[in-house]
Amino acid sequence: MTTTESLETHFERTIEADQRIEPRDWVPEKYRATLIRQIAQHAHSEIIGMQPEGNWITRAPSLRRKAILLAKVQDEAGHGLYLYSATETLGADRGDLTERLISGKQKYSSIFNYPTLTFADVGVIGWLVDGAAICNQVPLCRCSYGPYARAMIRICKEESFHQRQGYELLMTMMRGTAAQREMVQEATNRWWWPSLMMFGPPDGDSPNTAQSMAWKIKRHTNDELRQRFVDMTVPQAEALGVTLPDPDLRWNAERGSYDFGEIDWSEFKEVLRGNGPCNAQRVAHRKRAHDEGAWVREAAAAHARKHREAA
Amino acid sequence: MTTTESLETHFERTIEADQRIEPRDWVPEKYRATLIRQIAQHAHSEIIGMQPEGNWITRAPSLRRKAILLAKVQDEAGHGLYLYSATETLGADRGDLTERLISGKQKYSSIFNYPTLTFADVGVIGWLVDGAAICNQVPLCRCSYGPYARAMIRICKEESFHQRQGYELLMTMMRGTAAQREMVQEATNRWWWPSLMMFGPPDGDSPNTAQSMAWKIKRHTNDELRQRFVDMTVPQAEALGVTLPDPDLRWNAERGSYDFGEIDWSEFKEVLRGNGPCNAQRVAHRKRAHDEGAWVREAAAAHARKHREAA
Amino acid sequence: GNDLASYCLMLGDDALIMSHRLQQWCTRAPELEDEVALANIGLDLLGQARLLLTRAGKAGTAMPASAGAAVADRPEDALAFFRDEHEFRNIRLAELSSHEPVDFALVIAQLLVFATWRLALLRRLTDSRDPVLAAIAAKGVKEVTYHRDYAAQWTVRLGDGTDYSHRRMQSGLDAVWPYVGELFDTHPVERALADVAVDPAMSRTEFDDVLTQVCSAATLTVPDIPPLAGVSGRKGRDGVHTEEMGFLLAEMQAVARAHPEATW
Amino acid sequence: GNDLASYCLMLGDDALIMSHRLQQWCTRAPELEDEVALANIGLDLLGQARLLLTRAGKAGTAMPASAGAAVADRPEDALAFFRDEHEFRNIRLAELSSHEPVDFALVIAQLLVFATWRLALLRRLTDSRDPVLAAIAAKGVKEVTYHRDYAAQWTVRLGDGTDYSHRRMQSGLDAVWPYVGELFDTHPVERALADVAVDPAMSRTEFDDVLTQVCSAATLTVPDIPPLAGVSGRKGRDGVHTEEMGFLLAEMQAVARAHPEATW
Repeated sequence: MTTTESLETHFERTIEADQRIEPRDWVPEKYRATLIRQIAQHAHSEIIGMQPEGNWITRAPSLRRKAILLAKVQDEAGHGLYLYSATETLGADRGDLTERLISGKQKYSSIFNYPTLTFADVGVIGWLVDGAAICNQVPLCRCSYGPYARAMIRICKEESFHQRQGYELLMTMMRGTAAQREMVQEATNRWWWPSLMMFGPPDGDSPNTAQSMAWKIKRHTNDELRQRFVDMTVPQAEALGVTLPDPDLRWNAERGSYDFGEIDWSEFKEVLRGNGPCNAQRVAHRKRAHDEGAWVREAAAAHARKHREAA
Repeated sequence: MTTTESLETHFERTIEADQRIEPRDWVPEKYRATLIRQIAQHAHSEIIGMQPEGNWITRAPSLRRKAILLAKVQDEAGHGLYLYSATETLGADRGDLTERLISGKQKYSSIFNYPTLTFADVGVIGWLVDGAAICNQVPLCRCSYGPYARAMIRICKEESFHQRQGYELLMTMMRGTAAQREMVQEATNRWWWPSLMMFGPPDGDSPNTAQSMAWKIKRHTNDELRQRFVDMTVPQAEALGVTLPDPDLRWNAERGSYDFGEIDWSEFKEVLRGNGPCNAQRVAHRKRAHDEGAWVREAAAAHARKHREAA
Repeated sequence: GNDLASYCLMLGDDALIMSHRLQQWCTRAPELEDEVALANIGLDLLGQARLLLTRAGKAGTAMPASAGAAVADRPEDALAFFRDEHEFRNIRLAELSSHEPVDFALVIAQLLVFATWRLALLRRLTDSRDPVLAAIAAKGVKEVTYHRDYAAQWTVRLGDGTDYSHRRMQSGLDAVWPYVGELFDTHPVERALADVAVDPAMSRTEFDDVLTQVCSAATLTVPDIPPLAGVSGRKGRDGVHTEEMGFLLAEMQAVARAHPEATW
Repeated sequence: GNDLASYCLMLGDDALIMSHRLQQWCTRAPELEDEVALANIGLDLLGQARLLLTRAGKAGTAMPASAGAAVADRPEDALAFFRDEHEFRNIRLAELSSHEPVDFALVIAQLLVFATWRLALLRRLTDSRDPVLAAIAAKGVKEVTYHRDYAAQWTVRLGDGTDYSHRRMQSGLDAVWPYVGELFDTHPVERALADVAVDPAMSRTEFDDVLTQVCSAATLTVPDIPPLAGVSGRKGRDGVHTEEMGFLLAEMQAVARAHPEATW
């Protein structure tokens, strides 16, 4: 009991001093569970997020864009790998987490439950979805748990790169044909509101935020981050020449921020509950790939066993 | 012994009198075996022949052509059905024949081991391949075995229709763009020689012909039919405006027929031996469809059993 | 006017895309009899699509700009081969791919739902004030009755066949069910065309009755699975499709688009 | 001259089409590590394709007429997206589809054969009198060495893994083997470009040695299956492809062709 108390004190002091918790350090079970869940969910999001973009690799209309897109999707697989590794430092197991993903026990970012309908979606995902992800993730680079914070530093660097590439694709398309400009506008219309929902429910409806902030896993509330994203994105939309689909969007000089319209939280909740346009498809696709890879993983394990025994 | 002799005499007299053998009639085992093999091979050809043409249904460039092609491929499935039924009147079993097809124990027409590479192939197959098939099959309408002869009457009628549709497609394409005309010429170049090979080896190399002709299963030799096809086709090519890829092709006024160049029998033998461009693909495709249908056929059988038992 | 054209596109695109999915079964069916039947159904729907797209053209649908000169007098081809994905108006159920990986239970479930729904629509449409639509519907009723019966018979055989086929057939129905809700959404175009179009919402009870009967005979459970959402509420009828649609169109349109000036 | 352009197309198309087949594995690999590896190999080959198609353009390959104005200054895109099937010069091995139905053993066998062959070619090509080709080859050698090693490692793991994986891997090799013969046919263009191109026939022994070694370590049998015939002797290098190629190109080219005047 005394040991636990002193461990707990040590943990709390480390957090308070803004120092990093490392794998060897004692942590409260709820801190561990919260982190595993959050990092796993983040890892799952990277892996599921490969699908909507991967959908366009074989059809990318220039070889340069094809290479950029393929590299981006590959990076996402890499991010998934780092993040699953980070959960392993907390005692989780990758196979077990994958099972939780494909059985629907763990979530991933709801944004990936929307379909990608034209090649412009590739650019808009880079611009808006990666943009929102960065807003969410930059503060995580200072997360109290060391391995997660370090993974986030690397991931954020790559995400910014992706975001610029997405924006650059849109810039090119906006300088192109009328059909291309329409595609960009139409994709923006579809992705804008779901991007705002990426920050999660409004602060009043987000019961876990307080504890996560106390533990310095989270540094800002959902609404703070959402506002930051809007303020960052509106001028980008203007530079691009697209209209954001919100008639209530306007500069509020008093607040020094943009006011924006009401989010349709009922849609958010439906998608979260599994009833978005692609939830079933995304999980089924991942499950199929996992199931169809089972014999390959078994073969690799059998081979490794033989090899060890022979050595 | 005496019975067999009288049965045999009866069989021979029927053949001699150009009358039909019917399922109830006694026939020599070799006649039965020859017919089963020939009709099964013909049925297999209809079924495998669906693949090269079926390959273009989803890509047909007009809805009218799509409907014509789909109906044609459906007719081929229908022909396969009649012909398998005809073998059943001789005591064969459809499932067993299908096994022989997918295990490579029975052949089908070698022509279907060539790929269809452009939409013009659909027209050229109608014109040349169906044209050659008709030359082969019209005499079979007078075959000594009744059920086969009657099946051939129906099949030949439909094949003539297909042949005219193929030719009409080519006519339309030849009146079209330069690219379309090139496609037709190029497809003609690829299919001409394989079509000539459809009549089988030269008479000198065709050991079974004599017996089949004696039994009035076959009515003309391979070379006779081939010559008939060439004589019929050359004027059609001229009307179409395509060149047949044979520099030795010319009218022989003395014979009242077209002379034509040497056929590359080594290619024919290679394809027959299984080494054509599509042999493995065609059989594997048929095998996969059959294997993947197994559970469906089992379910239907199980349901029928339950139904019978309940009745 | 324009609403009539849009309505013809909806019904025509449903038939065109569903026909495409059946065409992809060609040479893949479990028995030759099914090869013939699936092709037959595909042909019927293709025929309906041709009539309806032609009618859409006559009713004033704008022809796609990329359709070459040769296509101008064949509106059915201009519309089938030169529209872009977002211009197609079919319900998303028709897009579902069942042939790769091969899943006979899925195509049967898809066809059962599609044909039961379409039959109910076409029956009502025989009373349309538009004589062309009424005639197309009358012809279609006979065809689609056969489609529904074919699918229902297989549903029963598979549902009440082996344990394995029972599981497969139930999975097929479950996979198709999220696409059912959309079929009965009343579209503004349908509302605007009173007496000409039919309101699909009116046929929901009939549909549920048939499905309940078939499932009961097949010892299957009518699924209780919520409908697939749209994107901001926009679904197939609004030109918002599934991710499979782009691949389907790439294949269907490739040859026609490579030769925009050609006639075939 | 024109032979050089044709030669660059051959090597470029091999890489482009093989890369496409690897791209189709994206989100389907058995492990994340393989997801990363297959994408990486696809990217390397895509990079090689871009350099080689660009070189083909500079060496005087005629640009396809249907390529819009915007594409004129990007020959790699004009050639990739606006050539028709018969203008592609890749060997048929690269066209083999392995992702639908999903077959990891098949893609590994395809990659093992492709990379072993290409590595032998590129090694010799580093001595080409054409400095651009020599430089592309030198870069490629490093990349393709990794591709070959990756495929060889999996061949061994699967061949010497479980009984089931052994059977699958042997089937994969058997399925690929008919496409091997074509790889070592000397093409007239290669003969005409002495000191610039390499004669693939020279690499057959090296190829056989590597395959024998890998198969031996994997407890597999080097297949003894005759090569796939061409059509009147014409094969991939002559623009005569397998039936899968048309579907591959329909997908790859759909968006680019829908917008011929666009830049991306």
